[in-house]
Amino acid sequence: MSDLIHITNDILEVEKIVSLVSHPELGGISVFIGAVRNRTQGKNVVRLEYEAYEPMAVAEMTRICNRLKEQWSDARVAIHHRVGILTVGEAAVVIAVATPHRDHAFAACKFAIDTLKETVPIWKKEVFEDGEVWVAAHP
Amino acid sequence: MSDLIHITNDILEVEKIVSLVSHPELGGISVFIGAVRNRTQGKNVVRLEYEAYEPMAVAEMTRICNRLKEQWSDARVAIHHRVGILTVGEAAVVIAVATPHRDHAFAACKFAIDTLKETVPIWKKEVFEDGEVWVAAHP
Amino acid sequence: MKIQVLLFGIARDIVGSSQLSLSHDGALDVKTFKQILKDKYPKMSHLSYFKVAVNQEFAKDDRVLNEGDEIALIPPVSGGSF
Amino acid sequence: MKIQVLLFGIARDIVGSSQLSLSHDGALDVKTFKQILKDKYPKMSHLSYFKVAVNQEFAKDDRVLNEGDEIALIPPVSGGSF
Repeated sequence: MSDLIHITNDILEVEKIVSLVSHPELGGISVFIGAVRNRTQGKNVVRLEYEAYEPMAVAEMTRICNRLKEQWSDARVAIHHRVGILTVGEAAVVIAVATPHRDHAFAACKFAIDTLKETVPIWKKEVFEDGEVWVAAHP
Repeated sequence: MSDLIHITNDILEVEKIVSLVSHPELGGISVFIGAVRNRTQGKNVVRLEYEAYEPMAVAEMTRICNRLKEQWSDARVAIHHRVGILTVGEAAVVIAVATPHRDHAFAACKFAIDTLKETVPIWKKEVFEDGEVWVAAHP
Repeated sequence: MKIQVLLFGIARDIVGSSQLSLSHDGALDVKTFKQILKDKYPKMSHLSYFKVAVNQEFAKDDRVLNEGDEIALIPPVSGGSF
Repeated sequence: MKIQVLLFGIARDIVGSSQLSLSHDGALDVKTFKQILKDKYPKMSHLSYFKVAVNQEFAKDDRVLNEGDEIALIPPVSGGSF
Protein backbone atom coordinates (compact mmCIF):
# COMPACT_ATOMS: atom_id res chain seq x y z
CA MET A 1 0.00 0.00 0.00
CA SER A 2 1.60 3.24 -1.18
CA ASP A 3 0.70 6.75 -0.06
CA LEU A 4 -1.39 7.12 -3.18
CA ILE A 5 -3.55 4.08 -2.51
CA HIS A 6 -4.66 3.83 1.05
CA ILE A 7 -7.28 2.16 3.21
CA THR A 8 -7.58 3.56 6.69
CA ASN A 9 -9.70 3.77 9.81
CA ASP A 10 -8.84 7.45 10.19
CA ILE A 11 -10.66 10.54 8.97
CA LEU A 12 -9.75 11.34 5.36
CA GLU A 13 -7.97 14.67 5.00
CA VAL A 14 -8.76 16.16 1.59
CA GLU A 15 -5.95 18.70 1.62
CA LYS A 16 -3.36 16.01 2.32
CA ILE A 17 -4.68 13.74 -0.42
CA VAL A 18 -4.67 16.59 -2.92
CA SER A 19 -1.06 17.38 -2.02
CA LEU A 20 -0.08 13.81 -2.98
CA VAL A 21 -1.03 14.42 -6.63
CA SER A 22 -0.31 18.11 -7.03
CA HIS A 23 2.63 18.83 -9.27
CA PRO A 24 4.05 22.00 -10.88
CA GLU A 25 3.14 20.85 -14.39
CA LEU A 26 -0.39 19.66 -13.59
CA GLY A 27 -2.77 22.58 -13.48
CA GLY A 28 -6.12 20.80 -13.13
CA ILE A 29 -7.07 18.71 -10.13
CA SER A 30 -10.42 16.96 -9.90
CA VAL A 31 -11.36 15.60 -6.50
CA PHE A 32 -14.28 13.37 -5.69
CA ILE A 33 -15.50 12.99 -2.13
CA GLY A 34 -18.06 10.32 -1.35
CA ALA A 35 -19.74 11.18 1.92
CA VAL A 36 -22.11 9.28 4.16
CA ARG A 37 -25.68 10.34 3.45
CA ASN A 38 -28.35 10.71 6.05
CA ARG A 39 -31.27 9.07 4.37
CA THR A 40 -31.64 6.17 2.00
CA GLN A 41 -35.14 5.25 1.03
CA GLY A 42 -36.62 7.49 3.67
CA LYS A 43 -34.89 5.97 6.67
CA ASN A 44 -32.53 7.79 9.01
CA VAL A 45 -29.01 6.39 8.88
CA VAL A 46 -27.49 6.37 12.35
CA ARG A 47 -24.07 5.24 11.18
CA LEU A 48 -22.34 3.25 8.47
CA GLU A 49 -19.92 0.41 8.78
CA TYR A 50 -17.45 -0.10 5.96
CA GLU A 51 -15.61 -3.36 5.68
CA ALA A 52 -12.83 -4.15 3.19
CA TYR A 53 -11.21 -7.31 1.91
CA GLU A 54 -8.14 -5.22 2.32
CA PRO A 55 -5.36 -6.84 0.26
CA MET A 56 -7.70 -7.35 -2.69
CA ALA A 57 -9.18 -3.86 -2.31
CA VAL A 58 -5.67 -2.42 -2.53
CA ALA A 59 -4.95 -4.64 -5.54
CA GLU A 60 -8.16 -3.49 -7.29
CA MET A 61 -7.45 0.17 -6.52
CA THR A 62 -3.97 -0.30 -7.96
CA ARG A 63 -5.50 -1.81 -11.11
CA ILE A 64 -7.81 1.21 -11.40
CA CYS A 65 -4.81 3.57 -11.17
CA ASN A 66 -2.94 1.56 -13.80
CA ARG A 67 -5.89 1.51 -16.20
CA LEU A 68 -6.39 5.23 -15.61
CA LYS A 69 -2.77 5.94 -16.51
CA GLU A 70 -3.06 3.84 -19.66
CA GLN A 71 -5.79 6.23 -20.79
CA TRP A 72 -4.44 9.48 -19.29
CA SER A 73 -0.71 8.91 -19.27
CA ASP A 74 0.25 12.19 -17.62
CA ALA A 75 -2.24 11.88 -14.75
CA ARG A 76 -1.34 11.51 -11.08
CA VAL A 77 -3.96 9.82 -8.97
CA ALA A 78 -4.61 9.07 -5.29
CA ILE A 79 -7.43 6.92 -3.91
CA HIS A 80 -8.05 6.83 -0.17
CA HIS A 81 -10.91 4.80 1.28
CA ARG A 82 -12.02 4.77 4.85
CA VAL A 83 -13.28 1.69 6.68
CA GLY A 84 -14.79 1.08 10.09
CA ILE A 85 -17.60 3.08 11.62
CA LEU A 86 -18.52 6.38 9.95
CA THR A 87 -21.13 8.94 10.88
CA VAL A 88 -23.33 11.00 8.58
CA GLY A 89 -21.43 13.65 6.62
CA GLU A 90 -18.03 12.01 6.91
CA ALA A 91 -16.04 11.12 3.80
CA ALA A 92 -15.87 7.41 2.95
CA VAL A 93 -13.74 7.85 -0.14
CA VAL A 94 -11.57 10.61 -1.58
CA ILE A 95 -10.12 10.41 -5.07
CA ALA A 96 -7.81 13.10 -6.44
CA VAL A 97 -6.60 13.22 -10.04
CA ALA A 98 -4.21 15.85 -11.38
CA THR A 99 -3.64 16.37 -15.10
CA PRO A 100 -2.20 19.22 -17.17
CA HIS A 101 -5.68 20.37 -18.23
CA ARG A 102 -9.00 20.17 -16.50
CA ASP A 103 -11.09 18.10 -18.93
CA HIS A 104 -8.85 15.09 -18.44
CA ALA A 105 -8.88 15.52 -14.68
CA PHE A 106 -12.69 15.36 -14.57
CA ALA A 107 -12.91 12.39 -16.95
CA ALA A 108 -10.21 10.42 -15.17
CA CYS A 109 -11.61 11.11 -11.69
CA LYS A 110 -15.07 10.01 -12.83
CA PHE A 111 -13.59 6.85 -14.33
CA ALA A 112 -11.87 6.09 -11.02
CA ILE A 113 -14.94 6.43 -8.80
CA ASP A 114 -17.24 4.65 -11.28
CA THR A 115 -14.85 1.70 -11.49
CA LEU A 116 -14.20 1.69 -7.75
CA LYS A 117 -17.91 1.38 -7.06
CA GLU A 118 -18.08 -1.64 -9.35
CA THR A 119 -14.98 -3.62 -8.55
CA VAL A 120 -13.35 -2.75 -5.23
CA PRO A 121 -14.30 -5.24 -2.51
CA ILE A 122 -15.52 -2.86 0.16
CA TRP A 123 -18.93 -3.34 1.70
CA LYS A 124 -21.19 -0.88 3.40
CA LYS A 125 -23.68 -1.67 6.14
CA GLU A 126 -26.27 0.99 6.87
CA VAL A 127 -27.42 1.02 10.44
CA PHE A 128 -30.86 2.54 11.03
CA GLU A 129 -32.70 3.21 14.24
CA ASP A 130 -34.62 -0.05 13.74
CA GLY A 131 -32.24 -2.38 11.97
CA GLU A 132 -29.39 -2.66 9.51
CA VAL A 133 -28.78 -3.65 5.91
CA TRP A 134 -25.82 -4.47 3.67
CA VAL A 135 -26.15 -1.97 0.86
CA ALA A 136 -26.78 -3.34 -2.65
CA ALA A 137 -26.72 -6.95 -1.45
CA HIS A 138 -30.24 -7.73 -2.62
CA PRO A 139 -32.00 -6.95 -5.89
CA MET B 1 -19.97 38.41 -1.05
CA SER B 2 -21.18 35.35 0.85
CA ASP B 3 -19.06 32.54 2.27
CA LEU B 4 -19.94 30.48 -0.78
CA ILE B 5 -18.64 33.01 -3.29
CA HIS B 6 -15.38 34.51 -2.30
CA ILE B 7 -12.43 36.38 -3.77
CA THR B 8 -9.41 36.55 -1.54
CA ASN B 9 -5.70 37.26 -1.33
CA ASP B 10 -5.23 34.36 1.05
CA ILE B 11 -4.31 30.74 0.38
CA LEU B 12 -7.38 28.69 -0.54
CA GLU B 13 -8.13 25.94 1.95
CA VAL B 14 -9.81 23.04 0.18
CA GLU B 15 -11.10 21.37 3.34
CA LYS B 16 -12.82 24.56 4.47
CA ILE B 17 -14.42 25.15 1.08
CA VAL B 18 -15.69 21.57 0.96
CA SER B 19 -17.21 21.98 4.41
CA LEU B 20 -19.28 24.92 3.10
CA VAL B 21 -21.20 22.65 0.71
CA SER B 22 -21.22 19.36 2.58
CA HIS B 23 -24.63 18.37 3.84
CA PRO B 24 -26.11 15.17 5.36
CA GLU B 25 -28.31 14.53 2.32
CA LEU B 26 -25.66 15.21 -0.34
CA GLY B 27 -23.43 12.17 -0.80
CA GLY B 28 -21.35 13.22 -3.80
CA ILE B 29 -18.96 16.16 -3.77
CA SER B 30 -16.95 17.13 -6.84
CA VAL B 31 -14.15 19.59 -6.27
CA PHE B 32 -12.09 21.31 -8.91
CA ILE B 33 -8.78 22.91 -8.06
CA GLY B 34 -7.07 25.08 -10.65
CA ALA B 35 -3.41 25.36 -9.76
CA VAL B 36 -0.61 27.51 -11.10
CA ARG B 37 1.42 25.56 -13.64
CA ASN B 38 5.12 25.79 -14.03
CA ARG B 39 5.52 25.95 -17.76
CA THR B 40 3.44 27.43 -20.53
CA GLN B 41 4.82 27.11 -24.00
CA GLY B 42 8.15 25.95 -22.70
CA LYS B 43 8.89 28.93 -20.48
CA ASN B 44 9.42 28.82 -16.73
CA VAL B 45 6.75 30.70 -14.84
CA VAL B 46 8.29 32.49 -11.88
CA ARG B 47 4.97 33.68 -10.48
CA LEU B 48 1.46 34.65 -11.51
CA GLU B 49 -0.47 37.76 -10.78
CA TYR B 50 -4.24 37.52 -10.69
CA GLU B 51 -6.31 40.64 -10.88
CA ALA B 52 -10.09 40.85 -10.52
CA TYR B 53 -12.73 43.41 -11.34
CA GLU B 54 -14.02 42.35 -8.00
CA PRO B 55 -17.66 43.46 -7.75
CA MET B 56 -18.39 42.18 -11.25
CA ALA B 57 -16.43 38.97 -10.65
CA VAL B 58 -18.59 38.32 -7.59
CA ALA B 59 -21.71 39.14 -9.63
CA GLU B 60 -20.66 36.72 -12.42
CA MET B 61 -19.82 33.97 -9.92
CA THR B 62 -23.24 34.48 -8.36
CA ARG B 63 -24.85 34.18 -11.80
CA ILE B 64 -22.95 30.93 -12.37
CA CYS B 65 -24.26 29.54 -9.07
CA ASN B 66 -27.80 30.57 -9.96
CA ARG B 67 -27.63 29.01 -13.43
CA LEU B 68 -26.13 25.88 -11.90
CA LYS B 69 -29.00 25.59 -9.43
CA GLU B 70 -31.54 26.05 -12.22
CA GLN B 71 -30.10 22.91 -13.82
CA TRP B 72 -29.24 20.95 -10.66
CA SER B 73 -31.75 22.21 -8.15
CA ASP B 74 -30.52 20.20 -5.17
CA ALA B 75 -26.87 21.21 -5.59
CA ARG B 76 -24.86 23.27 -3.14
CA VAL B 77 -21.92 25.13 -4.62
CA ALA B 78 -18.98 27.21 -3.44
CA ILE B 79 -16.56 29.13 -5.67
CA HIS B 80 -13.44 30.67 -4.17
CA HIS B 81 -10.93 32.51 -6.33
CA ARG B 82 -7.60 33.82 -5.25
CA VAL B 83 -6.09 37.06 -6.50
CA GLY B 84 -2.73 38.74 -6.04
CA ILE B 85 0.64 37.07 -6.42
CA LEU B 86 0.69 33.26 -6.60
CA THR B 87 3.59 30.88 -6.93
CA VAL B 88 3.75 27.64 -8.89
CA GLY B 89 1.63 24.83 -7.42
CA GLU B 90 -0.72 27.09 -5.49
CA ALA B 91 -4.46 26.95 -6.08
CA ALA B 92 -5.95 29.91 -7.98
CA VAL B 93 -9.50 28.64 -7.88
CA VAL B 94 -11.41 26.03 -5.89
CA ILE B 95 -14.95 25.01 -6.79
CA ALA B 96 -16.91 22.52 -4.69
CA VAL B 97 -20.31 21.14 -5.69
CA ALA B 98 -22.32 18.73 -3.56
CA THR B 99 -25.29 16.80 -4.91
CA PRO B 100 -27.18 13.70 -3.75
CA HIS B 101 -25.45 11.55 -6.39
CA ARG B 102 -22.08 11.78 -7.98
CA ASP B 103 -22.89 12.18 -11.68
CA HIS B 104 -24.60 15.48 -11.05
CA ALA B 105 -21.75 16.68 -8.87
CA PHE B 106 -19.21 16.10 -11.66
CA ALA B 107 -21.40 17.68 -14.36
CA ALA B 108 -22.26 20.73 -12.26
CA CYS B 109 -18.67 21.30 -11.13
CA LYS B 110 -17.47 21.09 -14.73
CA PHE B 111 -20.18 23.55 -15.79
CA ALA B 112 -19.03 25.95 -13.08
CA ILE B 113 -15.34 25.97 -13.99
CA ASP B 114 -16.00 26.04 -17.76
CA THR B 115 -18.31 29.04 -17.36
CA LEU B 116 -16.02 30.76 -14.89
CA LYS B 117 -13.14 30.59 -17.35
CA GLU B 118 -15.32 32.24 -19.99
CA THR B 119 -17.17 34.96 -18.13
CA VAL B 120 -15.61 35.92 -14.79
CA PRO B 121 -13.52 39.08 -15.10
CA ILE B 122 -10.30 37.87 -13.55
CA TRP B 123 -7.05 38.25 -15.42
CA LYS B 124 -3.83 36.37 -15.13
CA LYS B 125 -0.37 37.72 -15.83
CA GLU B 126 2.38 35.16 -16.20
CA VAL B 127 5.75 36.42 -15.12
CA PHE B 128 8.74 34.62 -16.66
CA GLU B 129 12.43 35.03 -16.02
CA ASP B 130 12.66 37.30 -19.06
CA GLY B 131 9.31 39.08 -19.27
CA GLU B 132 5.63 38.88 -18.62
CA VAL B 133 2.39 38.36 -20.51
CA TRP B 134 -1.33 38.72 -19.89
CA VAL B 135 -2.68 35.23 -20.56
CA ALA B 136 -5.10 34.85 -23.50
CA ALA B 137 -4.99 38.55 -24.34
CA HIS B 138 -3.71 38.04 -27.87
CA PRO B 139 -4.79 35.57 -30.57
CA MET C 1 -9.17 -31.47 -1.90
CA LYS C 2 -9.73 -28.99 0.86
CA ILE C 3 -10.11 -25.23 0.42
CA GLN C 4 -10.46 -22.29 2.77
CA VAL C 5 -12.89 -19.53 1.81
CA LEU C 6 -12.87 -15.94 3.12
CA LEU C 7 -16.28 -14.39 3.71
CA PHE C 8 -17.25 -10.70 3.84
CA GLY C 9 -20.29 -8.54 4.32
CA ILE C 10 -23.60 -10.26 3.87
CA ALA C 11 -21.93 -13.52 2.83
CA ARG C 12 -20.33 -13.68 6.26
CA ASP C 13 -23.70 -13.00 7.89
CA ILE C 14 -25.35 -15.79 5.87
CA VAL C 15 -22.69 -18.35 6.71
CA GLY C 16 -22.26 -17.07 10.25
CA SER C 17 -18.48 -17.06 10.09
CA SER C 18 -15.69 -15.14 8.38
CA GLN C 19 -14.06 -18.34 7.11
CA LEU C 20 -15.33 -21.57 5.70
CA SER C 21 -13.62 -24.91 5.00
CA LEU C 22 -14.80 -27.01 2.13
CA SER C 23 -13.79 -30.52 1.05
CA HIS C 24 -14.33 -31.74 -2.47
CA ASP C 25 -13.37 -34.87 -4.38
CA GLY C 26 -11.57 -34.16 -7.65
CA ALA C 27 -11.24 -30.92 -9.65
CA LEU C 28 -13.45 -28.01 -8.65
CA ASP C 29 -14.16 -25.01 -10.84
CA VAL C 30 -15.71 -21.69 -9.78
CA LYS C 31 -19.08 -22.51 -11.30
CA THR C 32 -19.43 -25.76 -9.36
CA PHE C 33 -18.09 -24.10 -6.22
CA LYS C 34 -20.77 -21.41 -6.40
CA GLN C 35 -23.47 -24.06 -6.87
CA ILE C 36 -22.23 -25.99 -3.82
CA LEU C 37 -22.47 -22.81 -1.76
CA LYS C 38 -25.98 -22.05 -2.99
CA ASP C 39 -27.09 -25.57 -2.15
CA LYS C 40 -25.56 -25.39 1.29
CA TYR C 41 -26.67 -21.80 2.01
CA PRO C 42 -29.91 -21.13 0.08
CA LYS C 43 -29.86 -17.45 1.10
CA MET C 44 -26.87 -17.01 -1.20
CA SER C 45 -29.30 -17.37 -4.13
CA HIS C 46 -31.21 -14.31 -2.90
CA LEU C 47 -28.23 -11.98 -3.36
CA SER C 48 -28.13 -9.71 -6.42
CA TYR C 49 -25.03 -11.73 -7.32
CA PHE C 50 -21.87 -12.95 -5.76
CA LYS C 51 -18.46 -13.31 -7.31
CA VAL C 52 -15.48 -15.42 -6.44
CA ALA C 53 -11.98 -14.03 -6.11
CA VAL C 54 -8.94 -16.26 -6.39
CA ASN C 55 -5.67 -14.87 -5.09
CA GLN C 56 -7.19 -11.39 -4.88
CA GLU C 57 -8.47 -11.30 -8.44
CA PHE C 58 -11.97 -11.90 -9.79
CA ALA C 59 -12.20 -15.42 -11.25
CA LYS C 60 -14.33 -16.63 -14.14
CA ASP C 61 -16.67 -19.61 -13.92
CA ASP C 62 -14.24 -22.02 -15.59
CA ARG C 63 -11.33 -21.19 -13.29
CA VAL C 64 -10.18 -24.33 -11.43
CA LEU C 65 -9.57 -23.93 -7.72
CA ASN C 66 -6.48 -25.39 -6.12
CA GLU C 67 -5.52 -26.11 -2.57
CA GLY C 68 -3.52 -23.18 -1.26
CA ASP C 69 -5.39 -20.62 -3.40
CA GLU C 70 -6.70 -17.60 -1.48
CA ILE C 71 -10.40 -17.89 -2.21
CA ALA C 72 -12.95 -15.25 -1.25
CA LEU C 73 -16.66 -14.70 -1.76
CA ILE C 74 -17.39 -11.20 -3.05
CA PRO C 75 -21.02 -10.20 -2.47
CA PRO C 76 -22.22 -7.00 -4.20
CA VAL C 77 -19.89 -4.09 -3.42
CA SER C 78 -21.08 -0.89 -1.89
CA GLY C 79 -23.38 0.36 -4.66
CA GLY C 80 -24.75 3.70 -5.64
CA SER C 81 -25.42 5.79 -2.54
CA PHE C 82 -23.17 8.62 -3.76
CA MET D 1 -21.81 63.46 -22.13
CA LYS D 2 -18.90 62.34 -20.02
CA ILE D 3 -18.22 58.77 -18.93
CA GLN D 4 -15.66 57.12 -16.68
CA VAL D 5 -14.21 53.80 -17.80
CA LEU D 6 -12.53 51.20 -15.57
CA LEU D 7 -9.57 49.39 -17.10
CA PHE D 8 -8.09 46.02 -16.17
CA GLY D 9 -5.29 43.70 -17.22
CA ILE D 10 -3.82 44.35 -20.63
CA ALA D 11 -6.34 47.14 -21.33
CA ARG D 12 -4.90 49.04 -18.39
CA ASP D 13 -1.39 48.45 -19.68
CA ILE D 14 -2.35 49.72 -23.16
CA VAL D 15 -4.00 52.88 -21.86
CA GLY D 16 -1.42 53.36 -19.11
CA SER D 17 -4.01 54.02 -16.42
CA SER D 18 -6.70 52.17 -14.48
CA GLN D 19 -9.35 54.77 -15.33
CA LEU D 20 -10.20 56.76 -18.39
CA SER D 21 -12.50 59.75 -18.91
CA LEU D 22 -14.29 60.14 -22.23
CA SER D 23 -16.43 62.96 -23.53
CA HIS D 24 -18.90 62.44 -26.34
CA ASP D 25 -21.55 64.54 -27.99
CA GLY D 26 -24.98 62.89 -28.10
CA ALA D 27 -25.96 59.27 -27.54
CA LEU D 28 -23.20 56.67 -27.40
CA ASP D 29 -23.73 52.96 -27.81
CA VAL D 30 -21.27 50.19 -26.97
CA LYS D 31 -20.33 49.58 -30.60
CA THR D 32 -19.35 53.21 -31.20
CA PHE D 33 -17.61 53.36 -27.83
CA LYS D 34 -15.44 50.38 -28.76
CA GLN D 35 -14.56 51.96 -32.10
CA ILE D 36 -13.54 55.21 -30.39
CA LEU D 37 -11.24 53.24 -28.11
CA LYS D 38 -9.70 51.34 -31.00
CA ASP D 39 -9.07 54.58 -32.86
CA LYS D 40 -7.51 56.20 -29.84
CA TYR D 41 -5.54 53.11 -28.75
CA PRO D 42 -4.71 51.06 -31.87
CA LYS D 43 -3.23 48.25 -29.72
CA MET D 44 -6.78 47.48 -28.58
CA SER D 45 -7.39 46.06 -32.07
CA HIS D 46 -4.63 43.51 -31.52
CA LEU D 47 -6.42 41.86 -28.60
CA SER D 48 -8.27 38.57 -29.18
CA TYR D 49 -11.33 40.59 -28.25
CA PHE D 50 -12.52 42.98 -25.63
CA LYS D 51 -15.95 43.33 -24.11
CA VAL D 52 -17.70 46.15 -22.36
CA ALA D 53 -19.45 45.76 -19.03
CA VAL D 54 -22.09 48.22 -17.93
CA ASN D 55 -23.00 48.19 -14.25
CA GLN D 56 -21.15 44.92 -13.77
CA GLU D 57 -22.88 43.07 -16.56
CA PHE D 58 -21.71 42.33 -20.11
CA ALA D 59 -23.36 44.74 -22.54
CA LYS D 60 -24.32 44.15 -26.16
CA ASP D 61 -23.24 46.40 -29.02
CA ASP D 62 -26.53 48.31 -29.14
CA ARG D 63 -26.60 49.14 -25.45
CA VAL D 64 -26.61 52.91 -24.95
CA LEU D 65 -24.21 54.26 -22.34
CA ASN D 66 -25.37 56.86 -19.85
CA GLU D 67 -23.56 59.20 -17.56
CA GLY D 68 -23.28 57.58 -14.17
CA ASP D 69 -23.10 54.04 -15.58
CA GLU D 70 -20.25 51.93 -14.22
CA ILE D 71 -18.44 51.13 -17.45
CA ALA D 72 -15.53 48.70 -17.66
CA LEU D 73 -13.38 47.25 -20.43
CA ILE D 74 -13.12 43.49 -20.16
CA PRO D 75 -10.14 42.13 -22.08
CA PRO D 76 -9.96 38.33 -22.53
CA VAL D 77 -10.30 36.56 -19.17
CA SER D 78 -7.73 34.14 -17.87
CA GLY D 79 -8.00 31.44 -20.51
CA GLY D 80 -7.15 27.78 -20.62
CA SER D 81 -4.06 27.09 -18.56
CA PHE D 82 -5.79 24.50 -16.38
